[in-house]
Amino acid sequence: MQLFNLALGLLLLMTLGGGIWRALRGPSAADRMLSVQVFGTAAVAVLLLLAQAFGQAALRDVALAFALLAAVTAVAFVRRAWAEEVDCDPE
Amino acid sequence: MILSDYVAAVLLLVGVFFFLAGTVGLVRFPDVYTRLHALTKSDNVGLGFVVMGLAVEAESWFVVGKLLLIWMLVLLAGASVAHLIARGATQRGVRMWTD
Amino acid sequence: MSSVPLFALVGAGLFCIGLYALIVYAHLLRKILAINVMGSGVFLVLATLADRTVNAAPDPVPHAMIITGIVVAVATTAFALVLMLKVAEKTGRAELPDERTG
Amino acid sequence: MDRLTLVLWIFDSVTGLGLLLLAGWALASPQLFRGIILFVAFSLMMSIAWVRIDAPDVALAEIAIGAGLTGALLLAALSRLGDSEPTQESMNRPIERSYRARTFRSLTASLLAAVAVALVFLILALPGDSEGLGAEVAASLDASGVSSPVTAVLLNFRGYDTLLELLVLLLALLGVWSLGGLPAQPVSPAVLVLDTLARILIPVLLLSSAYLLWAGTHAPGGAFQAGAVLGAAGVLLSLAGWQVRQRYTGVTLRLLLIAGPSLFLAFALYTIVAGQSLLEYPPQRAGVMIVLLEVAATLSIGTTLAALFVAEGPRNKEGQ
Amino acid sequence: MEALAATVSWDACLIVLPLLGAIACFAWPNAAKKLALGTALAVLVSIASLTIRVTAAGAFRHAVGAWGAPLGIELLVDGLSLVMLSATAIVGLAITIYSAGYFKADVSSRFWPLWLFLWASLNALFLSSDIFNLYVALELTGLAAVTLTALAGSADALTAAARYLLVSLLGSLTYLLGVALVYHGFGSVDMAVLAGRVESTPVFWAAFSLMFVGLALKTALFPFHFWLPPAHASAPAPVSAALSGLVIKASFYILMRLWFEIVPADYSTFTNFLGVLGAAAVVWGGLQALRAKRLKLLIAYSTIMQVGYLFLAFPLAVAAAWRGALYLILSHALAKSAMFLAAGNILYCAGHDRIESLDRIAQRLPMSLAAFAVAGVSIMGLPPSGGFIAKWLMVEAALKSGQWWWAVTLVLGSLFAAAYVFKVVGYAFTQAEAPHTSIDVPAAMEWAALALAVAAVLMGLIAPWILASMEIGRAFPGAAIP
Repeated sequence: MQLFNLALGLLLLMTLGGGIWRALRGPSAADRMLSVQVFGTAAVAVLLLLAQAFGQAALRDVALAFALLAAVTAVAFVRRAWAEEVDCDPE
Repeated sequence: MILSDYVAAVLLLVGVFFFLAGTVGLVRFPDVYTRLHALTKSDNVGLGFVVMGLAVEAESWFVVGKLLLIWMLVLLAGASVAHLIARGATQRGVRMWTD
Repeated sequence: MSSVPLFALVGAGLFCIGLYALIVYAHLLRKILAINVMGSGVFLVLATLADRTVNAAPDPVPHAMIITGIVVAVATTAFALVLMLKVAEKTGRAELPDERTG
Repeated sequence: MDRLTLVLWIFDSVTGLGLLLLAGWALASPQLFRGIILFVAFSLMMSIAWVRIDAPDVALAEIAIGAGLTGALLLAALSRLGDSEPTQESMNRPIERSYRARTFRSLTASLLAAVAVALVFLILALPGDSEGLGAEVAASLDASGVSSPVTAVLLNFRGYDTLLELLVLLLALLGVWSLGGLPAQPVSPAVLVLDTLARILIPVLLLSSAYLLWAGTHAPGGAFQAGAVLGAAGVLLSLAGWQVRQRYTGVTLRLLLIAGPSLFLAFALYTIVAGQSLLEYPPQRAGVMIVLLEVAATLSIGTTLAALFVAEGPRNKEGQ
Repeated sequence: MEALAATVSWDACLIVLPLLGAIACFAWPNAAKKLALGTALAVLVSIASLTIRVTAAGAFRHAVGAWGAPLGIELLVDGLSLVMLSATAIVGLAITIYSAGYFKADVSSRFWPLWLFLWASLNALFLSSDIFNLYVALELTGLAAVTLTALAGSADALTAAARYLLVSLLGSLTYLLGVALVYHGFGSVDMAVLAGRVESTPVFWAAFSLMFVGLALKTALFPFHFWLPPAHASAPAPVSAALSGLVIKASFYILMRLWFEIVPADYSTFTNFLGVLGAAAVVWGGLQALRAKRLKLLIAYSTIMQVGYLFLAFPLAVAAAWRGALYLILSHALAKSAMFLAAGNILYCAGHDRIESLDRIAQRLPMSLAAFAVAGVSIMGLPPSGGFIAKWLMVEAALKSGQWWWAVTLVLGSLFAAAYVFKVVGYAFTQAEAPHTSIDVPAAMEWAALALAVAAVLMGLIAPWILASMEIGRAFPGAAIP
């Protein structure tokens, strides 16, 4: 089961690549922000899987903090940075 | 492996599948609204299944409670942020993809 | 932990990447990001090596040092950002003039 | 077991590679906004790395401070930067392409590559079985008053560092205020969804902060993580457009800001006058005193971080 | 009361009291000036008591939290730290008195807490024997210095402060990377423990190089000096005095400590390289000072030159050279602060500091000009000043050890110094083409500058006593001169 959890964690880690691709590609600021959201959720899942695999309860606290703070960053984006961003890349 | 292990494994696999689907959507879908859709649905459902899978194996109710709390938080934040982003995008005149 | 201190090597890499960006880019916000990346690199070196002990438990002293370092980093970053905004307000550019001479 | 090692090795390699790539992309990004987003992703990845090197305390601090607050700070600063028009141009300006600039860049790059290679060799040459101070910490842990080794180091064994660190935080805020602070943000119209989100999230943040503080005595957590989560609550409040009442921004604010450092300093002064070593805890009361110091420190850290985010300068008459 | 005075750890007071003062100034901005003056006096009492104790009972270590190294942090009080602490106290007191008149009300309430933070962090730095604790102290010092620089508020000052902040952060991170390697190579961050463990391995030398580069950056050793002139020239005058007189010495002090305590053996290639950099700093700083159009910029370049002298002690490598370097730190701290304070008076009175338009400043501010000239005596190294003793020791060390070229550098530096000091004094007597109005300078500001300058000269007269205090608890490395 440990191996299984870790393998799934690895798989999720790889899917983060998709998020990064979207963050790089854009084109709009909203797209980039979305990708960070995906990143956050997937990372929460990875942390939970690691917590189970290694029996480290503390990692669930890390995941909790992750979930909370990701929301704060996203709100900061919506309320502050977005207003000023030029919404398209010169691609 | 006992039965609960199998149940957990299946739930986890389903969860990861949703994550994968969400990521594919994020990469392939044509505009911000469709991507938003792919992402929020699949991610939250994906995390939900992962949480369920882990809850089956959890050592105590406290852990189950914490797992559920984390999921609820992600749901709440994900839904609100998705709404705010979609709203913001509409207000900024990001056009919807039409074929 | 693995016998190769992989993350320490990554830390060294981050330090150098950050330093390169700090030197090459003119915009202050980029420089502030670069300093943060460098800091992460140093912390990684510190923590990875703390995990190379003979017994299983990692050394807690470097972890405490890193937490100290992270707090120092956020404090200086916050101040640096406001300073950058003030520079931009006064000079119209968030950049430092004639970087390479002086 | 073999396969487990392999999976872990791949996991670590992917994380490490991801870190390097994200850092590079974040710094080289032609657009600042994209750079910041990638930097936030980088910080998230960092916390996975912390978990992998057995540093859950650091992972918590990185999440709360590195990814969360630094990300919010950067985004807020970027939005204010956009206000001044000429900056907008220089912001997205590509880097210089002249011959001289290119030579300079490639020289720097090769020099740093050499430094990187040297560092790699050195790290590989370090002894693999360094003891560190783990044994000493374990031996004195019982006398420290707490059972979490990291908290014992932070608040007791190296509590003096922590005192100075609290002061760095306060000093940064003083610095921001002495620059005159930033103009107040225009009050954005209230959004129902955001308001609801804040109403639910803020109590959860406060509870989590208290939980992390409590957990810190025996498990990963402690004043800094708790303070950062508390600060995040303040940041969210400010983002949701809630105004703090005028009468709380004067003396009350200052008292909250100095609570942690002053309690620490009062303790230091007591030990000086009593002829003891600086910051020496009486062994039987160390636990209680550490908790008290941590509570005060959490309040101050949270308030300071939130004030650093708002960065508007004190609103009372004498501070300007 | 006497019993209390005997048990109180005055070294800890030097850290805790100014910190409490800083927080009190922050909490009660209206009373900040009085609180700061009170704190300065309290610090003075502490340093005097500490000096008495150390002179009587010798150097000692103070285990913070009673844990002791390697688990806890230790403070170290010996002759070296005592000299640095005293210099800080003397210059600090003068700056405090000066600033009470210099700053207008609105800036004043911001200045005091920052200044006391800087003072406390310098004291903490000079007392620490723990290389990680030194990192935290360095960050505190750097941040306080930058906030004070930015206090001037002009575009120049803000830009200079931003550059200074980045350099300062880069310096401390590089230093921290070195600390990380040292910790893992040798399992401790306490200097005394490290002294017993460190071997001359590649890991140690790499770590030391990193720490060295970080600290040299903060000390503004040539060619890392680029950030210093704009910062020191555009900061408010009392801040410039603190930056040039004290702050850059802080990182050099750490370097010196590391060199004395833990570096296993010295290597002449490395030390000669440092000597070359030092010599380059002397020449470059001297030339730029001569070319400078503004008085504060001239003084800032003179600082770069003086930093160059300090690095000449590495290749000379005999105890006398180190005595000279430390003496130079002391006398330069006093003289350079005096110069900046005098320049501040001129700026305050005339509203500008363009050297060629110093319209008969000798008549208007005779005391300040005298302060500048008297401080110049020490900077040039003329007898009987402290600067003279310092240079004498170093030149003697150079000649006796057969490295006459370093002696030439030192003499060349004195010639440069003489040239730029006389240039300023010359313009001060002449009438400028465009006369300007002048504002009266508060007497305390003039006296503070003059007192420091006179102290820098008188230091030469009590040389034996100071030289004896320097080596309490630790003899400087290197052979005695035959």
